[in-house]
Amino acid sequence: METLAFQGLVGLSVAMYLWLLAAGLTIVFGVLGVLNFAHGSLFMLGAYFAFTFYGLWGVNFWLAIALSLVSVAAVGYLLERFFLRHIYNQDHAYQLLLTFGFILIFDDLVKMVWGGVAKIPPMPDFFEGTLRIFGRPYPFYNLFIIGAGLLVAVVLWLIFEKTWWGKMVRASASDREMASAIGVNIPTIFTGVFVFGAMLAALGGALGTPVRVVAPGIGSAMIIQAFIITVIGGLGNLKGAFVGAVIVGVVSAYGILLFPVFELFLIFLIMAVVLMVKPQGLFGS
Amino acid sequence: MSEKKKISRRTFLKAAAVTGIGSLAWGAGRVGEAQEKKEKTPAKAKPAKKVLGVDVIKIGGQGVTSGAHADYGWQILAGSTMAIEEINAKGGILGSKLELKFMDEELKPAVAVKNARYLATEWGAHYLFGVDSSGSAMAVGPVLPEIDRVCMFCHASTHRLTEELVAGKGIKQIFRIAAPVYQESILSSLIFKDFPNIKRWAGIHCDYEYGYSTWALFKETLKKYRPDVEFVSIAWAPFWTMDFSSHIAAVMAANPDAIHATPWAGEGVMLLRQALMLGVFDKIQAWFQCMGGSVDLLEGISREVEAGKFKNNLWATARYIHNYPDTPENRKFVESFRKRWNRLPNYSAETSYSAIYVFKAAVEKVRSLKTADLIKALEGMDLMTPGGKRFFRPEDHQAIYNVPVGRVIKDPNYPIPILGDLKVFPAKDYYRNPPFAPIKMDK
Amino acid sequence: MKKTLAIGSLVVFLAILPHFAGQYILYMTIHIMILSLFSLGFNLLFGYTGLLSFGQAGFYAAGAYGCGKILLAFPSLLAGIIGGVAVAGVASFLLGILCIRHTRIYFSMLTLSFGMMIFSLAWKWRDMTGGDDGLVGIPRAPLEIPGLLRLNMTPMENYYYVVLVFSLLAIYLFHRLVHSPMGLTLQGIRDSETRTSCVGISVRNYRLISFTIAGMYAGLAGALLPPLESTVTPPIAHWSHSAEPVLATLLGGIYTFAGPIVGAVLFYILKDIIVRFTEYWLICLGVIVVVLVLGFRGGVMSIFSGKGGQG
Amino acid sequence: MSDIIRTEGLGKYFGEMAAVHEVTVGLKEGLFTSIIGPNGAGKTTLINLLSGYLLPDRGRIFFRGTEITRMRPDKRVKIGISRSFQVMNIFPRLTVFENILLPVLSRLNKNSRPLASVRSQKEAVAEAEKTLQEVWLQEERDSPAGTLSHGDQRLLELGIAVASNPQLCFLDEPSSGMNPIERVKVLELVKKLSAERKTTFAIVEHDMDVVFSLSDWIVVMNRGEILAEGKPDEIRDNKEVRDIYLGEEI
Repeated sequence: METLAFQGLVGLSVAMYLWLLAAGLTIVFGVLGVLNFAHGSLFMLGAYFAFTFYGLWGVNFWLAIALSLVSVAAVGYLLERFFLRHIYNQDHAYQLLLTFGFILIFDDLVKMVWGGVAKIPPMPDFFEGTLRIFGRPYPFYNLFIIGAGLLVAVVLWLIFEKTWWGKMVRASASDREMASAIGVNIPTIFTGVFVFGAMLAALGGALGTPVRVVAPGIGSAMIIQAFIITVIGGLGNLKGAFVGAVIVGVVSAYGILLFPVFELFLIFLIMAVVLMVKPQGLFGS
Repeated sequence: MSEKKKISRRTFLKAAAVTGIGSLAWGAGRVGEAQEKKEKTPAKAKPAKKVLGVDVIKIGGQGVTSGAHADYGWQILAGSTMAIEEINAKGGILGSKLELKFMDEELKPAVAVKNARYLATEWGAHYLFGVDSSGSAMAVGPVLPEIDRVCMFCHASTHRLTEELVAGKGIKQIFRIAAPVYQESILSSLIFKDFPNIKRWAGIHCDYEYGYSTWALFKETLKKYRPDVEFVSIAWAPFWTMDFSSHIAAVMAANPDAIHATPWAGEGVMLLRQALMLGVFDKIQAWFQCMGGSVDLLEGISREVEAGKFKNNLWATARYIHNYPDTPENRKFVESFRKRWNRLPNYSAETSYSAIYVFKAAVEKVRSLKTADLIKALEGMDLMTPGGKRFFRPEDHQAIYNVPVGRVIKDPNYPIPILGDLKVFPAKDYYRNPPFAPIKMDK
Repeated sequence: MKKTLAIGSLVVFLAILPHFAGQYILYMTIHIMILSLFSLGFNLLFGYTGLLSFGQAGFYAAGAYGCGKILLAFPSLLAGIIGGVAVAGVASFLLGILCIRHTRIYFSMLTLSFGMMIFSLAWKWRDMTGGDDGLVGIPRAPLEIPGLLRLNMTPMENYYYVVLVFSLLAIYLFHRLVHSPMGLTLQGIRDSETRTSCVGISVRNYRLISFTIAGMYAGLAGALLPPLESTVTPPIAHWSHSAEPVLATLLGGIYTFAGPIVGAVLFYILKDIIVRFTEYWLICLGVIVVVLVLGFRGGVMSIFSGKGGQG
Repeated sequence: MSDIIRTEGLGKYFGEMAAVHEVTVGLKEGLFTSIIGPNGAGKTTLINLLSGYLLPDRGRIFFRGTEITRMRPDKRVKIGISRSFQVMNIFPRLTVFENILLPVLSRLNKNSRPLASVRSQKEAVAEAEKTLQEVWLQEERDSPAGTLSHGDQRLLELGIAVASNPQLCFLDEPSSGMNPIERVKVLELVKKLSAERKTTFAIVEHDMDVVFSLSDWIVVMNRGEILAEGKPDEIRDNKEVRDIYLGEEI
């Protein structure tokens, strides 16, 4: 019993990275209607920037994360402003293809800049150590990650429910014409939302740096999982993305413990079943 | 030459990016020529050229140069490039210069086969080498007879390559200079059979043939010597595992005394660091990281080793480690490699460096580039290499040489950790011998 | 008239190619033909029926593994290829029943997940598939029709002709299909699902037919692979392989008959040339893709023929 | 004169809103029927229910006495019910001719042929050509439907609807977005077609002059229910109808 509980808790910490990745993906889809294949690459860039500031230049951990968010935000801005903007009214095949092109580009760019060797910066001292939970040592850092994930969830909820900007965004998500009719500047909103999503991805990547591997291709390795999550939860649905991430993270954790052979299979099975039973996702309307 | 030495890895890759790997080797050839004029080539080199009937001997290599494992391909490229520069500087082989073309196998068998075909039938390579992934090796092997080339495998380690394809199917064009999975599985069991307190083993292994065969062989052999040990749990990690916490937690749930693990490259580093976070090293008596002796991995855990976080319980091996054997050949190799690329060589650098010299020896022996002759020359050849004396077993074309197992420790003479407290076993004692019985893999 | 002349000369060119081209050129041409069939089938779903599938590699793999298994058990080229197509056909029909109930992004995601399930099956069902080492040592069996003929396939040019014949046949049939009443019906579904059902056509049935045929083309492409490579491995079932026909098709042009074929040729030649000269081939490919999407959305064919008709 | 189609207590509800409620009505064979009523009266929903585009929440539908309440739209076309759409719904990438040809092929059950060439379908082609002329689009024969003018697209919409040679055909505002002259022309065309093809037409139309001049029978809807039905003069004199069309001169 304790074993299962502990395993679940570990899976939960894994799920939080997925949540941060999926959140941006689903917001961008919900508002811009673009399924951003390159979203994982922004996650990767977040990791690389955080590594550079914190691991290479020894900037303070928190500052490094902030800086990496800003840097990726800039990348996201350029991406939206000069490329994505031109294909909003195109078939989603073209949107997928364009962003797929950027996966290839970013994967090679980081290799040119940072080389092929996997990077892992040191763990900040204040995160060292473990806490005994269910009679077993559980890393502080994982607790921190879970906390961060939950915090982001709350903040997002506040932003979209309580702030003026959030309302504007929701309006333009539900009905562009209507929104622009009541004077919402759609292009600005779109750019804003995309940059925002990029920063969420970057946050996920940056928070992973002390414990995970920073290497070319980590983004494209995770994007499919993020797709699965957003589909399970309902495309464009934040609550769904959170639940979906938790499901995927925890289920695969148990998969590894209980039936290791089918772990890979499992997640896709879940997605297929959800799609067939409730194509709009668990929380989709 | 001197300015050539200073070229850093990055600029080297940039050059490669712009002008293509081939041209780099061409550059190397030029350097060679320059050298040649200085120390005026031995007179017999000129007529010798006729022996081979070519001015340039073309050598085609491949490895992973994209994605998370890109450093392995780079090491193969670096090792072979250095060997070719040296040989060309001394006038080439029987007066013919060497030219290298290197391609990305992407860890995709189909791509590896395409590369092999291109290098052999289009670009005109006389000799093939490299290949990182086992799947790619198993795919390239059967094609070699059709394209009529020898391929010297420098990393791919599945036992099936030599046991099934060479000894079984009789594909004579396959040779392997690197130690196969016997290294991580059988050798480790020979070491750990002598740890009476370690009774409960767990595994965290790659979710592909490499992991399966390593774990199976390890269990099979250890059980022979130690009927009392149990294998209490196993977690399989597919390529691109982004987080090992779940795997570690899963196996630790069974309170093992020791853990046997295969994930390599960046994934290996991540695995070890997350194991530290989860306090694994406070509970277990030993952790065997199969390819933990690889330079990129040692670089990755340098800090933790220095801080003694592994409590001296981290064991590892590799297909070559830079501090063994303590021979002039090896010292010279490591030194010039560090000069040339200002990094330490990992095993694929040594195996591919030696792969070129093995080829040189074979050609000089039979004074021919014909595949059939090369096979004759290579079968049963033994040669001194940085990794020690290598003997190519005629039955399965597997190179026999010793690589020790050791604890990962810090040594003031090296910038990164090394393997110390080395346990050396004669290779013939832990290599499987023909005729081969298939390994049963229950997973 | 001009068209037929061009096609004729192209066929003649392909027919005499082995007499002056080297091994590798033949090998590449075979691969190009395989990708063409793969993309053609994909475009029946995408360009003609309006469904973007991300799981075609699954059916490609079904064909490849099917053919490989048969050849290992019983060395007859025809049996292998036809068997492979059959396996893929059954698979695509059964999964099609589940997939065609959805459209747009949901269809794409559903096909993605089924494709990846086939991938993990190929990876995990090791007794059957050989795991990630794959099926090894598949013979390039002779083409044999008992009592009629027996062609040795060992020399590559012989196999090249087999692939050429299969490809030309498949392309011809495809041409007939898309210019037939059924082809028109599929295009109707693509243009307006509701309208199609309101002129008396069962949309789902035709989607299923389209999905199955596309699967069989993918299967044929896959089945032609093992005799060439003598190996079949899981990566051919991976979603990144499903992306190849998408790239090729958009490269060549969706709404033109020849688009996917032209795209396949370009895709292969481009990649093959790029990888020869730089290890940074990903970025080059990426830039090309971006430029194409932003620049020539009609694909290369649209540069020749202004209008994006059905060719 | 018998009902060609008949409903019993038909109802369709979107949440609280009753788009169609307790509708029991019959359309007489051979009568040119107009369905009128203010916006949101449920005219289009009724057509969607009768054509099978929507399934009702309540009630039953009979076509020539046999129940078709839950029959799929494509099946209904096969038994002789077709329709046009208020919001333009044609095949934009197909040529005008192909737009017409598709329903014809479908009616002749020839659209499932995988290998025969379209041109070889002599019967279907001839019929499609004829229909093309009936709706005055022969000049546009080979241009992609998406490129037609609004008026022509309306005509095409009509052409597609009649091409499957229905016994009963619903036209949802066939003249929407047209100027008065075009409108009269189109509706006279419809009337002509109904005479030639022995098709019973039921149209939704807003232009009251046209409606009252052309219709044999008028059904008035309001708030999802049938308010009245009858001959044009009867409707003209109907008090309630006047009330809901308050101000409008009818």
